[in-house]
Amino acid sequence: MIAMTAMVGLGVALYASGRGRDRARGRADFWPLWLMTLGALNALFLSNDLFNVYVAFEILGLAAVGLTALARSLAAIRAAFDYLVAGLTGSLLLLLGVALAYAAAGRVDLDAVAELAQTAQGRVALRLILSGLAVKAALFPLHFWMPAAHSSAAPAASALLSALVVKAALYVALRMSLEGGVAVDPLRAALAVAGSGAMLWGAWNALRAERLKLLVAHSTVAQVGLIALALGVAGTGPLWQAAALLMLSHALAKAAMFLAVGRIAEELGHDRISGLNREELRPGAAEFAFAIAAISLVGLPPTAGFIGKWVLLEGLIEDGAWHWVGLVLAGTALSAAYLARVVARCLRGGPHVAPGARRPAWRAGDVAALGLATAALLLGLASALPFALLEVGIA
Amino acid sequence: MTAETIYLLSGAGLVGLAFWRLGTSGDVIRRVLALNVLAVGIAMLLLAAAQDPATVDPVPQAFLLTGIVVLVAVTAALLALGERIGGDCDE
Amino acid sequence: MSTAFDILVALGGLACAGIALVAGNRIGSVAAFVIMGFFVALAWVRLGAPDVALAEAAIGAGLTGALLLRSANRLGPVREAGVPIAVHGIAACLSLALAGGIVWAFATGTAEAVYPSLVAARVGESGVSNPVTAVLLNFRAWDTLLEVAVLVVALLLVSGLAPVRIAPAPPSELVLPFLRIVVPVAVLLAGHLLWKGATAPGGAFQAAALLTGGGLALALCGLLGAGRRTGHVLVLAGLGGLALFLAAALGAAILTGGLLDYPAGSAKVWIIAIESALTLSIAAMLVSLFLGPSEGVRDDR
Amino acid sequence: MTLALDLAGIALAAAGVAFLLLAALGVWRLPDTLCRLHALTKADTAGLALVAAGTTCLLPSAGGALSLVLCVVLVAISGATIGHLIGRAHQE
Repeated sequence: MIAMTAMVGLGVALYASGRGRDRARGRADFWPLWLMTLGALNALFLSNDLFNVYVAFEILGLAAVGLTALARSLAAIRAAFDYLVAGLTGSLLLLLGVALAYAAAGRVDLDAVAELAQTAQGRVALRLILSGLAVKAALFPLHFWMPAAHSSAAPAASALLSALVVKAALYVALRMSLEGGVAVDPLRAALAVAGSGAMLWGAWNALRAERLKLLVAHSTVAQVGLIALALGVAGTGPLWQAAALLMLSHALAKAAMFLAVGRIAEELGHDRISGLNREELRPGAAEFAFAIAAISLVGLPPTAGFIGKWVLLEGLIEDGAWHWVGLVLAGTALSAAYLARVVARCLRGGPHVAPGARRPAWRAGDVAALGLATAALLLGLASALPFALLEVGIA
Repeated sequence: MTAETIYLLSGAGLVGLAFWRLGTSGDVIRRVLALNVLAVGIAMLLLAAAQDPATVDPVPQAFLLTGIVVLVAVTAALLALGERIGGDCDE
Repeated sequence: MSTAFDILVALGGLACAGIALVAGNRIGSVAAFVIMGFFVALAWVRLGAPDVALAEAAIGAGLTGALLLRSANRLGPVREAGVPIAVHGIAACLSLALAGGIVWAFATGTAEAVYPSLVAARVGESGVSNPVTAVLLNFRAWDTLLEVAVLVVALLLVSGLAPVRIAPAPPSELVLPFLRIVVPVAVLLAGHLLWKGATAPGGAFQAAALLTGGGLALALCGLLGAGRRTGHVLVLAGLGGLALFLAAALGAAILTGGLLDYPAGSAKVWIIAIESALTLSIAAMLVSLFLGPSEGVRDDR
Repeated sequence: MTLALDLAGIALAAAGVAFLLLAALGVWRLPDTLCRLHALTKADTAGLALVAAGTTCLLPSAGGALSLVLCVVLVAISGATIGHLIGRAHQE
């Protein structure tokens, strides 16, 4: 219901991007997996029952692992195995929580969450479910599997994984937090603490990353942390809308970023950050898309990332929660720093570029990346729309 | 001691064993085994919780049937991946 | 007396799980896992869940065991870097704490389940009298639909990886007569279980497990052609089940306005039709999951 | 009559269990594969058949007896085949 419409729109956008990339590679296996991923996501967003969520996660997890393994290199398969083990552990934790929820409340639909929060057993169940979700969303102490999986997959696959699959778990967490009411506050606090840890740790690793894809993957850890923090401090107040908006904008921007990185790597033949400013190649559309996505992730004014952060900060300042404000700002500064490493090298011009430099040709991948990045930008300009949708969702 | 309590304890024991193995082993088959044992333990807990002297609740049983088939599918996928990386999943 | 039996079964299951997880010998640990499956199935019969027990014995222990044996053979002996004792200790403490917490939470959480009365009230309308089948294919058919989708995704993943196919051994003189008896009996029993599932323990999953067993026996003896045709037929059968289930869901939605909400009165026909298709398709998918992709799939790449 | 049936049932089942225990002991103690196979296949099939017969005496019903007979026949057939296969694999 809630973010559904927007997410489907995103899926369609990814469709175009995927098609562009895959015609180039000629991989038939991508399509069914892609379809299954989107199908599972839709099932997940629509379900109102914890066991449905478990089965949908299982489809999603397998499809995501299939996408990771598509790259076929040993590193990718190793990452896929670790991913599947982590994902299955997460699902089983979730299932354990569901079983306990059944024992404590006698039913397993999402409406039972409020009832669960009343009893100690129910809170244990919620804790188990949340830790399962945290594994799936790669939240800070449990993110170990994620950078490898996301950075060794093919670009179209990582775009799907990072933009959508990770969000699925966050979405369920959001639903539970909304259903749970005031009684789940300690859990929210834990979420916020883990989120801030993730933000700093992911940003630190992204600052040190040698390869572009790894940087983007670590940046996902950091951004997931930011969203979890927003979820954690939001409670049932209006702030949760900021978290939802951050989710959407991150989905768009991160998909754009991974696709752009894929295109850059295709043109350059590598994705080492230190080798980005080669002289014989002019910056192309992909670099431009990367820059826009970066702006949205950092949260500069016209983008949805900015609106999300702004609403979040405003709410936090009103509540006088200065330590959270500081953390969010620190995270923002760090993300600006690590993204600037890339953007500064991407958008060079003038004397650095040799006069006879080749201009990269336009490909469908560029269009997709640029389109998604623009969508992230437009989402910020027209942010009244998602807020209106979110209002409908709550009603 | 009723049957429920006994199987509750044994289910919890299975879950504990599985988590311990999962945390300490890097071997493909051991990990897969641990995950399967974990699922069996959870199933045991769920069934023991569904146990009620008067009636037997069919809904958890249906969950478990679904869960068993899902698990065998995931196990097949895990093993196919594991065979490709050739045994040890530690670096 | 029965308490002693319960304790024995529970301890047996735990002991086998322990052996399966620590044994250095691969075959031994898989064997222990399979035996654990049978202990667990016994336990579930004791807990009043014969449907699940059947499925666990056939799929959880049998088929998973076969899969594990296959991989154990291919992977060779356990290779494992020793983990420091401290890690073992920490993991053990955490696991113990978790298990303790679970025991406490489950033992004290005694909410009245809301489902039995709901199911009991409506099992008459569902078209079948076995409540488990009613839940699986009528009240919560959505879960079952998603589950078949899980199988399809797993099949996609496995066939994309193109693992080594099993090279069947040439059947010896005693094996052929054995198969001539066992495979037809398996098919017959599968049909029986499928039909009986409407009123008694049994149903599509258990029947599919039996068919899978028969199919694996044939395939391992090289009698189920390893060629591209059979592979395609199996995959098509697998996808066909999902397609039919989806078509049924949509058809029911058109007829009654609710997804998987069968028309009143004819629910049993719908359920039996879906179950039969599911039996064939699940069996086909499980066999293909075990055997790996057909040659045709590999040629495409 | 019932008493006699019960007694016969218990005796048969006990004999069956004894056979099964012997089979297990054989697998555990005997030195090589062929010897173990020898202990396992015969004692196992006989043990199961005896236990099934005992059960039929204790809980007489036509349908139950039929399923048990089917069960024993299937185990006997597969036991023989598996024994044969293991033996062959051992010789190669």
